[in-house]
Amino acid sequence: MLLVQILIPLLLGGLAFLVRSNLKRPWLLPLGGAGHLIGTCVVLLRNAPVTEGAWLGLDPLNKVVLGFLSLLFFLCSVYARGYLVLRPNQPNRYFTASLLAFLAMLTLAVEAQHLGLMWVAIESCTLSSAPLLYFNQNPRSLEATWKYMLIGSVGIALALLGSYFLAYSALHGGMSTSLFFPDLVREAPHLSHPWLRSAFILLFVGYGTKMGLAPMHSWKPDAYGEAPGLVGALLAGGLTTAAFLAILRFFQICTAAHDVAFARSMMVTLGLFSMAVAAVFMVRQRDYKRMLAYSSVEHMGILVLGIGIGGAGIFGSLLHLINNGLTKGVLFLAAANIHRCYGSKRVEDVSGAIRRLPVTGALFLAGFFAITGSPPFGPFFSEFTILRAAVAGGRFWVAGFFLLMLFVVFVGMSSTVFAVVQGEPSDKAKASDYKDNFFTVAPIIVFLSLVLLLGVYVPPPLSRALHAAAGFIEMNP
Amino acid sequence: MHNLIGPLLVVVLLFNLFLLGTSRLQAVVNASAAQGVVLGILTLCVHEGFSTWMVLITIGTILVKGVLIPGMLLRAIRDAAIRREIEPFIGFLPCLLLGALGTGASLVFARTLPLAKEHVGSLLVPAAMATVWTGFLVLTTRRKAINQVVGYLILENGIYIMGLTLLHAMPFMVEMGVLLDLFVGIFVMGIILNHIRREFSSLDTAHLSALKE
Amino acid sequence: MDIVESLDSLMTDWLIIAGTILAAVSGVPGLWDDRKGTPGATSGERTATVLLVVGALCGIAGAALAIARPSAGIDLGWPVPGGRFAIHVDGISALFVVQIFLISALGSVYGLGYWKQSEHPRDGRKLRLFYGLITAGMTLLVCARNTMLFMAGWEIMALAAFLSLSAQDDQRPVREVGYVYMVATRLATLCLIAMFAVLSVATGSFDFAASRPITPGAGTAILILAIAGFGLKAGIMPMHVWLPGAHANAPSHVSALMSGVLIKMGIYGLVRVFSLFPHPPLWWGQLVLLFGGVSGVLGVAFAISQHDFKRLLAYHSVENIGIICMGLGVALLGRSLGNSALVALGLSGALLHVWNHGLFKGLLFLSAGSVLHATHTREIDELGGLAKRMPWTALGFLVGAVAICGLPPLNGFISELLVYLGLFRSAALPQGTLWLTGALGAPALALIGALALACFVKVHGAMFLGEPRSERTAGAAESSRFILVPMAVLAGLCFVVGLLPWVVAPILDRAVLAWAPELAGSGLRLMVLAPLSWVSLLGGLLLVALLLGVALVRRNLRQKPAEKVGTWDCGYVAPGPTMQYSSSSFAQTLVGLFSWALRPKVSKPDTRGLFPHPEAFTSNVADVVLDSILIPAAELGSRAVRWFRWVQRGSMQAYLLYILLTLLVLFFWR
Amino acid sequence: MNKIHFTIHAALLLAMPLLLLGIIGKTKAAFAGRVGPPVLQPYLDVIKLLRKGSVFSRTTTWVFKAGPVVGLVTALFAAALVPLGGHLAPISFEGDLVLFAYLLGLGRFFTVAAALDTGSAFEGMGGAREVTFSCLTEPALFFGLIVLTRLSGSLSLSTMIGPGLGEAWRHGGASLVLVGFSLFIVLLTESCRIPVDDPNTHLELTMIHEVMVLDHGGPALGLIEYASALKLFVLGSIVVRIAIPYSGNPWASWGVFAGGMILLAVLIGVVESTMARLRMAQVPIFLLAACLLSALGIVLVAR
Repeated sequence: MLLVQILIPLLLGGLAFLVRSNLKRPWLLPLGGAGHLIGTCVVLLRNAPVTEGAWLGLDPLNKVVLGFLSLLFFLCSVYARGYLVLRPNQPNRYFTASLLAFLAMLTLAVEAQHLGLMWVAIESCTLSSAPLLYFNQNPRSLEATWKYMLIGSVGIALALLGSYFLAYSALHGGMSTSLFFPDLVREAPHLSHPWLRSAFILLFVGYGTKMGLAPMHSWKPDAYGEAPGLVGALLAGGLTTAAFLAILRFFQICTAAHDVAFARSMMVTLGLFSMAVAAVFMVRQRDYKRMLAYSSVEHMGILVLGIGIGGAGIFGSLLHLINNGLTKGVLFLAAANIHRCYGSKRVEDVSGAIRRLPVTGALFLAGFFAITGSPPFGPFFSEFTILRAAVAGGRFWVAGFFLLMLFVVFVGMSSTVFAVVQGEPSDKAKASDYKDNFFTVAPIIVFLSLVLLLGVYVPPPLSRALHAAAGFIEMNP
Repeated sequence: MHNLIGPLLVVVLLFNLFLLGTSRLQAVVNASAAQGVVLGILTLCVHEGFSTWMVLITIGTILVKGVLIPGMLLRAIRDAAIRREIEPFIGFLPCLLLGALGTGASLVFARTLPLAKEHVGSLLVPAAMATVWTGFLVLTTRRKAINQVVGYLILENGIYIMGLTLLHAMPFMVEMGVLLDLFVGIFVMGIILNHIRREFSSLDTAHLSALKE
Repeated sequence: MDIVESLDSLMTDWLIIAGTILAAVSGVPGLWDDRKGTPGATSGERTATVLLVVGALCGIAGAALAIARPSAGIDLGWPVPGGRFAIHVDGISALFVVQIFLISALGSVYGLGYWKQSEHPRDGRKLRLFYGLITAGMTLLVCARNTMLFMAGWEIMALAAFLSLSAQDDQRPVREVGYVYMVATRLATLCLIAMFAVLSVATGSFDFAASRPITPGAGTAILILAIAGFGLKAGIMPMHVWLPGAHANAPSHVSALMSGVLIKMGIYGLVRVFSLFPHPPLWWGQLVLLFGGVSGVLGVAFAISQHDFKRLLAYHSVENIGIICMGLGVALLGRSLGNSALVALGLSGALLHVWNHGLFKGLLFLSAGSVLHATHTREIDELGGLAKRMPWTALGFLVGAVAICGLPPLNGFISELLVYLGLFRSAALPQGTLWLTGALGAPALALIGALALACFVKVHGAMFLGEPRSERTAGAAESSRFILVPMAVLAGLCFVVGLLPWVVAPILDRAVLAWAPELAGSGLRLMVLAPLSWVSLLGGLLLVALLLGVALVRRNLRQKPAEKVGTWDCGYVAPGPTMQYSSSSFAQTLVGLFSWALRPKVSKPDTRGLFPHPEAFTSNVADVVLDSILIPAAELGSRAVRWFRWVQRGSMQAYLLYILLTLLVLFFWR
Repeated sequence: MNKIHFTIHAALLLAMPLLLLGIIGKTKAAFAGRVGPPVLQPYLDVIKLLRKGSVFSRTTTWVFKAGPVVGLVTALFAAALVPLGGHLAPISFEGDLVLFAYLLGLGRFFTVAAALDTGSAFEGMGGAREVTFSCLTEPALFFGLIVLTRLSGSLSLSTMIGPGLGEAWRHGGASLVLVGFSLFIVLLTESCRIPVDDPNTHLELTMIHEVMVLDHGGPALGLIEYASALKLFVLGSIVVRIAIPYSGNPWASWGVFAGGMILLAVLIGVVESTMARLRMAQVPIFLLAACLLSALGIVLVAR
């Protein structure tokens, strides 16, 4: 069943090469997304445990991630249909096929229960996302793609080296040399600690590069800035999530090996550092898509910070994973609409979005409030949980710095967002023929409703699943 | 066969230094190709006994690392009509020194890690580290996009060497290294490089710095 | 009987919830209104007002029930981390609920005349929607017993207020003050988040209840964060920076709601958080008193120097928040000392002043809005003589002015009297040098009162009395009844509270008990502590005497009709409107006395020689904290921060180097 | 018994304030070597004014007419709160001191508003000075009241400067001297006397109170004259009581009080005759000195 879920998008991706019409082809995307979502529902409901030696399997952790990713992709795919139709002259064959392949590989990365398989899947995600970034086929997007690929490849190479180290650590421990995660976790107490630590550094830096933690984040503003907004949403919500999942798996192994203090302090440090770097770049940011990229860096920092703090922070971090992904969906897609209408992503050229595009503009503003942690939107609760975990752990400086960074980010981000949203639209924008339509707006509304829902009502099954996942990571079932 | 591992690794390290010290692009690509061939032979040496699977891997490694990718790079060099890395960010001599220093540091670093008994005294781990270091040096100091690709190849050769330590225990890991080469080779080098050349009619990364704050 | 009682107390909560929901959705039906709008009020406008008024009636009824008998409270699960849907309306909450709904409903009616859909086709619908949401958010937060629910209400209020005050976001100044407001409110929110995190760790629960004693360290942290967070919202000097601009640029009924009610949410927060500490250290009260005194004196000093009458009113909010904080400080001192009289007087004074300030400041902002609506200028020195053109507005403003100066027989006097009594009593305390706090507080309050009087005489005189100073003022006409009726209600209430203070005394008693339950046995009542019946009696007599005096004068004038002439003006032949004493000149000496704090930018005319050129004297007072400290500091900070941007230089080699360095650092650290 | 005292209180309020003005005038005349107007001249003036007709500016509104009424009524109410010569005031309760100060404030509000109502620059200027200087006298008054509260332990004027004042002199004499001085300055300011204001000057630019009421005439001016005399009387009664804390025989104390008031009037006359008016810019410093005096009183009490 899990395999089918991976194969369906792949098949549809192949089909994309056969469909001739540039306008009809995008329908494959919602189709694939819906199929995937249905498949996800089925596998989540079946709730099959991980079988011994299976390459794919669902444990408490990746169940949460899978459900979230499937939903994210479905909504983005609906948007993608609307977006691609707006650009009939841009060939979308490769784009459609790559998007579906990206989904397949992402699913594989999430479901993989084997260290090597997961690595291969994440690598494939990177590769399949290259054509997505290059959709606009101009020098800037080419540069962005090049940087994304090379930096991403170096990261993934480091992750491979880290995987070797981890394998060696098992080898040195004289254990069975299985690289299945359940086996690794079980055998973890016997792993060689020096190798394990080195492995974790390499894996953290490697997958951290994919995640976009500072200072390995440098590809992010370029890639998110130049790619279509929907790709930004998928990368910020999807690929980074897969990379984070990988880090969580190794964190779990460290926990199981009782050698987690170092990993924790590393995560806290890099988490706060990411927030600080993002804050620096968000002050007076004149490009609103790059701003979103830095916001993504910031939130990746919050995610690893939550894990590093531990305790309730892990739960907060997992909740934030979902909150952030969904909110990024709102922001990137709304930014894409604004970009489409104004033809520029510089603040100088864009103003009065809420007058020119009342729905998109309002959604963008709401998304901004959500991502900066305003109650009653979801991200507030996850950030508060992390903060409280820091306070409860007696890490007052961490908590203080965390809040300070949230404030600086807010100050920076709000001036950019307000400049975009408020004021009088330019004449050029008034003349633009872009109008909000169902496909370009409905997914954003759904995203925002979900973010709001997570702020006013975390469904108990989700809450249970998150607690289970947190318990799974912390090794206390 | 086992006796050959040490000398072969020394050859790899020498290639590293050569790569750091030379400016001619063709020579750089050739050296990386040669390093790839050496790695192929190394695979065969590390493996005890003889199996078809091993031979296939060896041949695959040699083909990808020694022929396919360098061939593509050479073609790109010819098409773009560039010959030399003119002004690296750090001069060739300091680069060489840094490379040597890094090799030394790798030896020290490898000491801090406990080795499995079959690898005690082997150069595999330090050589891997030193090669990764070299790869990074090339990546961060060279201006030409081709050179960066070569740097990445070297980085990844280092990882391949690390993978050799696991050849017995987990054969699958090594294949993964080859896979990486294949995919990245085809995508990054082939397509993007080609696009870059067409778009900017140059392979100088100076053209690729429009996106910044 | 039991069933009836429990039904009754259930009703309380549900009535308030119903009111909240009605307020929240009041603007929704109007969203489908025609954008262009018809000349009359659209159905959406009417619906919004009706919904809000009905909601307000429900809410006020609920609060009244809650005052009679504490509500049972609602406690439902709320599946978010740390959340419970816990609502409970005690004496303190009820007080605030009444105020929220009262001002909000009156403002909504006022909006029918002030912000007509036909005059504001672009932002009318938006404004009504968010206006309702502010109301709902505030009610939610004052009733919430769970800190997460509180934060939800808090932020709904803060964001909706931002969106309504930036209704006219096509104007640059509006955008600027909106930004300052948003940054300030976010800082407040973050402080509160931190405070609640500390609180929940210290008490082990997410509720407003000290289920276990809070350690002194945590207590200090909570105090500092609470003063910072709630103080930013309340506008305690020097955290008032957002307030003048926001109040000045918002639509006037929103200003009334913000100044009259919204900033009091900060006070509510302080009161609620302080209630968790049965034995606060002595310095807490002294600190709060100090903040109060500084806000009061400097707030009114800044107010005097303003040229924009809405900005002036805004600074008076800072002043009144100061007075409220002084009361709160006295209450805290009392609680530290176990002196229940101080607790009762201080807290009652503070809470009653919260109410009163809502009434008279609401009235003042509504009157100011009426003037703005008629003249389209906020410059005091362009106005004058409006009492003849807008008699009812002038009367409303006068009532508000007398009330805000704390003069009898209006409501401001009652609450200031309570605070005075608290201060005098603390000045009579036997302990060490503690009594000095009160001994310095009372003259400070007297200074505040005198300054406020100077300011309001000035602004009332300059706006309404004398001759018009500009064309547009000369052509002004009285506003519609939608604008006047809410003002009349507020003015009436100012009289009610001022003349019948014994009506509100039991309400305050209950609030005090809710704050300090340990007073339950002491049997102290406000009627005993303060001479409210005397004040009531004398106020009534004073009013009667005044009316009598006026009647006598009128009779006298009927007998000997007065002669109508021009103002004598010491023999000037042709005194013109521009020769009148302007508000700037009126304030000049006082601004000079406070120039050490106000830092006025004065350009003095150079009138030397036999034939000097025409020159003008100007004196401008910017907000010292915002314009001279914060904005330059932010500018500096952002320049410093941007210096770091070179790291993102576009060069891939650099990016890869960062990765390498990270690896090296981590390996070394290992 | 109290009824009789209250009647005396009321009678004094009616009779004495204008008399004080007459005494001041006589004293000043004596210093100038003139005979001067009769002591009862202020009564005649007020009666004359009350009989006259009114002249109003076309600029003015009802505020202008209400001003004198409010001024007088508030002064009367304030006068009812103040104990004269240690006797219980007709109205007294805990906290009446605040009402006392704020009633005078209400009167000030309307007097100044009425001045502004004329639209004349001179009257605006007078109003500005009036409220500006009151910002400094008010804290001085409250500092003084705090000292009295501290000494008496009460919040009611009738107790604060009531029979117990003699006792208070014994342990807080120094403070009371300072407060007395401070209140005397407040008195001079509030009742527009030299060195702060000059009621008899002919230059409008240098006046405070008199310039505010330039446009008032006839009955209104009569009310104003009486009200300001009343204010002088009320504040004076506090100063006199602090200076002469006699409380023996109730009847004798009335006499002591009346004598004290006359002495005060003479003293004011002497001050007016021997001092020059301060420049406007120096007045705040003078008033600040009053504040500091009474604040010093607090410090002494604290010791």
